[in-house]
Amino acid sequence: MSRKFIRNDGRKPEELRRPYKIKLGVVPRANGSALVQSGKTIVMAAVYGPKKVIPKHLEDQEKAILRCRYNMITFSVKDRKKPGPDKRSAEISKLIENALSNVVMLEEYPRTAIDIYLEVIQADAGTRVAALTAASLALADAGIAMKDLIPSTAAGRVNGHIVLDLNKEEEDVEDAIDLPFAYIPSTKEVVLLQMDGIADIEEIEEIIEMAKKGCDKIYEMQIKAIKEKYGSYLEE
Amino acid sequence: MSRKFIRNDGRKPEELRRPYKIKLGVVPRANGSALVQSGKTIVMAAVYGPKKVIPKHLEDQEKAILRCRYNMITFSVKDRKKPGPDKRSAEISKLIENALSNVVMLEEYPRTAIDIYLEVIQADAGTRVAALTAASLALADAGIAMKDLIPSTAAGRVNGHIVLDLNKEEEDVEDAIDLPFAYIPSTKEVVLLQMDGIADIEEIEEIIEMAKKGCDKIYEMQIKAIKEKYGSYLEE
Amino acid sequence: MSRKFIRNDGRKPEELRRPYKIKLGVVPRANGSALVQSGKTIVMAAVYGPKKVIPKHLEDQEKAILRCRYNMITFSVKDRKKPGPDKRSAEISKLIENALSNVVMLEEYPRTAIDIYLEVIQADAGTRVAALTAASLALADAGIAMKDLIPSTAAGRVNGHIVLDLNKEEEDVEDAIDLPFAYIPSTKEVVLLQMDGIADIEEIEEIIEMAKKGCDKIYEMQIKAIKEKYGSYLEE
Amino acid sequence: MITHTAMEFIKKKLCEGERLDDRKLKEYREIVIERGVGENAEGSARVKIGQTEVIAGIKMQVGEPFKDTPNEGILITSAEFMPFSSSEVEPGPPTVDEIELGRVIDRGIREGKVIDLEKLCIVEGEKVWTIFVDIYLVNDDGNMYDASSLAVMNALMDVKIPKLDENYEIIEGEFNGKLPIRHKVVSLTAYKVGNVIFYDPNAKEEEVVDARLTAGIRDDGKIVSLQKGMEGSFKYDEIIPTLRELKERGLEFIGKYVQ
Amino acid sequence: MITHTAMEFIKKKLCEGERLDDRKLKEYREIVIERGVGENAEGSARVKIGQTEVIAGIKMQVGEPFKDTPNEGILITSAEFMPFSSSEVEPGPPTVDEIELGRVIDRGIREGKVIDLEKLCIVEGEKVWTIFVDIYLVNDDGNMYDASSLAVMNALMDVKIPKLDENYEIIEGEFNGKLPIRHKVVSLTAYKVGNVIFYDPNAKEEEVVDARLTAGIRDDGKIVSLQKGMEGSFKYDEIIPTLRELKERGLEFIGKYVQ
Amino acid sequence: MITHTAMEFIKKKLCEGERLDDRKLKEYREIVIERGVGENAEGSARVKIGQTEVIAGIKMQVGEPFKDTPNEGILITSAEFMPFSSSEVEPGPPTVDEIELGRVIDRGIREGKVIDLEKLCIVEGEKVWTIFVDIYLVNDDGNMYDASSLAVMNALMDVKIPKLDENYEIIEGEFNGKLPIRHKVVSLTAYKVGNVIFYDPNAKEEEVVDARLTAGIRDDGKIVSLQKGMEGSFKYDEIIPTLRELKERGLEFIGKYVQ
Repeated sequence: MSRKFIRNDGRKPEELRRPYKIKLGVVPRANGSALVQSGKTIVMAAVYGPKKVIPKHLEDQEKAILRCRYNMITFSVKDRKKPGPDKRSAEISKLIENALSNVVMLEEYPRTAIDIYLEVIQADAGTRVAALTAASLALADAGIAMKDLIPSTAAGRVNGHIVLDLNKEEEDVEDAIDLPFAYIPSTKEVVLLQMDGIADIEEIEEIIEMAKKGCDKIYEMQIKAIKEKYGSYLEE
Repeated sequence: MSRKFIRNDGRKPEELRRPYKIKLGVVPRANGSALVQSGKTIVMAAVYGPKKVIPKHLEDQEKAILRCRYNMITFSVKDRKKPGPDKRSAEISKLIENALSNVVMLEEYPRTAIDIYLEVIQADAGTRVAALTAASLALADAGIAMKDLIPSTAAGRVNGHIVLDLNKEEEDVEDAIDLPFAYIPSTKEVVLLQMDGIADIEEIEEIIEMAKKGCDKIYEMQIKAIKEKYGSYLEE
Repeated sequence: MSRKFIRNDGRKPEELRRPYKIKLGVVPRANGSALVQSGKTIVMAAVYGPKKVIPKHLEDQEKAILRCRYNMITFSVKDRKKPGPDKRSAEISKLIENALSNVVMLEEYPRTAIDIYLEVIQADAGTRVAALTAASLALADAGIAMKDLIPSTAAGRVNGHIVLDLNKEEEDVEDAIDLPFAYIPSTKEVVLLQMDGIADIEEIEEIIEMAKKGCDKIYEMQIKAIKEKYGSYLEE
Repeated sequence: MITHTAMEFIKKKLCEGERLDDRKLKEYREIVIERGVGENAEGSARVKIGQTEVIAGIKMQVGEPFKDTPNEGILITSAEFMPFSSSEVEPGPPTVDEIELGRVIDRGIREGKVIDLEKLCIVEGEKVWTIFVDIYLVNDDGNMYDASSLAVMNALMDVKIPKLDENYEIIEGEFNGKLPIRHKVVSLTAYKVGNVIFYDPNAKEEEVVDARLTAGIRDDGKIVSLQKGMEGSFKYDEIIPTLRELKERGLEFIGKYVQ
Repeated sequence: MITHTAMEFIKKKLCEGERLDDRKLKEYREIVIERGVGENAEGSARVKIGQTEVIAGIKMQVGEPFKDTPNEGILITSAEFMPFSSSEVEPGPPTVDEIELGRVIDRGIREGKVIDLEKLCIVEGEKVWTIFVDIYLVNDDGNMYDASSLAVMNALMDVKIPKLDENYEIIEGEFNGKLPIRHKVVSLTAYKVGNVIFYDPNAKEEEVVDARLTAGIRDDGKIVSLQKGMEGSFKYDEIIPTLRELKERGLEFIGKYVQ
Repeated sequence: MITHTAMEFIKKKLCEGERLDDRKLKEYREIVIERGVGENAEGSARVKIGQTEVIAGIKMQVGEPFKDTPNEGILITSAEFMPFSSSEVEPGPPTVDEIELGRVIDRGIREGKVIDLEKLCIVEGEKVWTIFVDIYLVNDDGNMYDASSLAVMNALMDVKIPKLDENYEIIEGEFNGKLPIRHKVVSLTAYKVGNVIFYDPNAKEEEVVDARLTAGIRDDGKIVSLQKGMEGSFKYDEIIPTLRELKERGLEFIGKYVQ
């Protein structure tokens, strides 16, 4: 497969979308917040907590409960999204919650709740991976103890080429494969993995490798963003 | 603007609809109740409380919580109203609750709830002001301590004339203005004020004055109704 | 009325559908369970409890609370049933709960809940009576103390003939009468009685008698099923 | 809600054949019927039995028929307890008690073939009248089933069918006759406490009732619906005698209250 | 949420005419307006007043007109507080506070006849444009009403109407001009605490406010909507002077922020 | 729910390669497949894996196509845990666990292009078949994903398409062939606890599982969907070897259980 292949938006196969931006502190009222933009996809994440659990019977004596809510605003997509949760957003919320529970040190905050709200402001494919990327940043921005950050992106196959971080036009190509992915760089634990499309295992191997490299790039940007705001925060 | 103008139902501009009726004790099971009829608009109000707050976490240690629910029955309007709350009734419930909280001596009843249910039996414009008028009567009928009663009515402009207590036909006239209004006679505090329509400030001044005069008439009827049932109740 | 009349499925008027089957223990996870099949109608019942009441404020200090939920699965009927409760299933749930509360010795289990879930797997008329028949078996299978079992079936009139245990085709006949019925054999207390259709009191008398006889047959099968599984259980 | 002691007292009295208000066991309180109580309804009625008050209203809309009955109008009945009708009611989605009331009254009307639904077909397979019957319990002082049934039957008889224009839109203020009522039906209820069967409990008496049996009685003496309600039971041998009483009372009530 | 002591302090300061951030009572924080913030919306705008942030977006769909206005487009306005906009918000169905905000902003636009809805008719009685106006509160640092109103008016002016093909389906990426805006309206709010009337509270100041009065002000100086909000009251004699101030400020804001 | 001690014990055993019922780590319990279990469904199947029981049913209705696929049938998959399937389930709206199961099974069928949806077009742009796939978990003794997938694939193969009359209404009892099945797909799941990967946990083993990886495997050896589920993780280097195993097992299962 040729690496010379140029994509619909001029990217090389292994490139993230442009711009790929990270911004911290975008919701002043929240305890921590972050915005991630990948091309035309924009997601905001913000964290409230650790805080009191209401109703009390949901409390866990040994650790914090982590609650995650992914949502698309009505005008984030071409066809107006009806407000309120649907099955897709319920599933994505759960997957992101699952992923984050691998890094947040919940046992540091017994009998509390940590709420993470994710709002898709503009959707052009890859909203769940942008949301997860933003979520771990918002948690860090809120000063929540974490084992590591989680970078997340998708990779896939478009017109026979293995590519990183598909946009919507690519995702919609006949026979495309899309594989949302996230892993913890320090432990190599895969915490998000899904796939749509028809693939050989060999292709999946290549796609996962591509996704992992993308995550590594995003991880650098995540670290940089935290450092810029908090200086030595991550180096202690 | 001529005061000679005769309205679609034969009223003078500054007249309330006929009949304008107040009846107390219309719901024997309730702690207090009242019916207000203005022309073809009929609203019933009834009060339960002060009573235990369920669930307990809504309790206020220092005062009663006041809860108000405005509802139209399905056959109160020409096009059958779907049962259950909608955005309009949620807003009106809140506005009436806000208005009443200025006169009910909530601090007399700590850790309790006072529920006020308002049912529009027949709707021909002006249901929210009739509901508020009925609500303070029902509270008084329930023996709840109050600083004053609240009379409420609307005024507006129809075909260029400033008029009191619009009926539906008047409200539907092109370029009509409708201004629902309520104030506390003893303190001149305006506790309900809304407006639809396009007005100069001078017109609004005139309309509010008209509405205030209408409230003064209703207030007299409110006092009379309470006196008739309770004798010296209000004079102590 | 001739007893020679042969029904659409070859039955005699006073016959239950074939097969009429009872099976215990069909849901291994549950504390007790049963399946009742009457012709093409199949209902499963399973019991959880006595168990803790959540939320606690629903607890009864003196007895268990009995909660019953009747549901049809989407593909139990010709026209796909929308998932979730509707008015019909709410009413039936309540009627079955009412009937069972006459035999379950609730005062033996204060401050607990007993949940009975009924799932109609296949519907061909008579689902509520099959559900009630299955419910008391599931309770017995769960070892809940009971005064008696409750057998239940319907009887009615089809084309002028009084018949037992109508199937859907019979129920849909013009001028059919359907009378769901249940009674407690040991006390002759009628705990379920409904009727659709136009009847003289004399006909109702005949129909109820027919239904009662059907219940007696079912009761025998219920006892037999319990004995087969538990041996001397009912004889002590 | 009343105290346990009060309940025991009322129960004892009833079992001795006596009532709080000195009525006989089978005696109703005063019944007052008023039609035309809702200006914006096609038909309406208010029924008071003692202090129990129910209003029923009928709204008619042009709609599509069900696929399996392309030439019949549609009947939809709902019941709501106004949140002020008693201290036990909370606003919210229909409770099972509201659902049961609506469904029992509906069955009486529907199974009794009260309305000739075929006459409510406008264009076969395309347009039929939908009749919304809405029952509101205003003040609950017991026996809401009987009050609701009388209110609905009277509201149906009060209906004036709206006139339609050529586009099948309703013409305001013009009418086209009454509903095609084929039969009158009332659903009446017998209540049981201990071994006593009685009628028309007030709210306090209703708290001690074990079971009720409601029957739809048609003007030709037919029984068109049955419903045993509440937790308790009727003895097998009580059913038919009770139905005979209900039928007699039903025919009397149709004569007196549904004209 | 802030402590009782802090609230008392803020209230006292305001009653003495002073504010936490040294603004004058009638002074607004910095207002920043940005249009075109949503690629997939037909129009959109972000408004920041101090740290308060609101985004509004407009989606247009082809739909059926209401029966009573067969030749008019349809306007539907909703407001949602993003669950991270403050610690008091929970995800869930619209609360009454969200409903009130949406309805007040809607009334300003609707009653002020901002959009010529007749020009949004496509085929009379059959197809009209439905305009969905969605307001999102992103960060709540007070005075969301004014921010929302400015955001909506700017989003409406940002709209490019999609082009339709012969089957009335939207052609992606092709446009057919702007919305037919007849008037500009902004809804501005006066806040009252004790005997003081002031503008543009931040979140902390808003916690001590007794009442607000929001008026829709049109570019020709007309008042097109009013809403007294919150539990407290305005004195009868304060209404008209407050409206005069709001009108003046409104005309200034239309000139400055709605171009 | 089981005690903490029991969980520790099961976990320890699994990490040592041993199981409660003496199976091997990669060994399934007995699988029993039965088709045609719902007389009123167009197709249905019951699958038991050990004591885990799932039933799946297919209902077909004539409906309108989506605008962007005017000549394709519609597939709608839902999963429900019957409230008696385990002590943890409560009746109510779909939980996220039910949603995830339904969506994962749906993706296997949809992405694997199991059904030739274009052959389910009746009149282009107007009428297509809607296929409702409903999954019910009857008894939960672990590994519901695999059981559900087998049940759905078997139910789809059991379908008899109803015949339509000239008005596109279903003719009762007449059929028009089978579903146009292009491929068979099964979704199988690998479970991880500690450093051990194993298959087909029972309910007790499932309580100690850290993570699962479900892959849709098609009859031609292609992988058509992936889902890492539950809170834990798989190591990066474990993914591909696990997929190879799942693929092999999937092809075996298609041969054995989907004929």
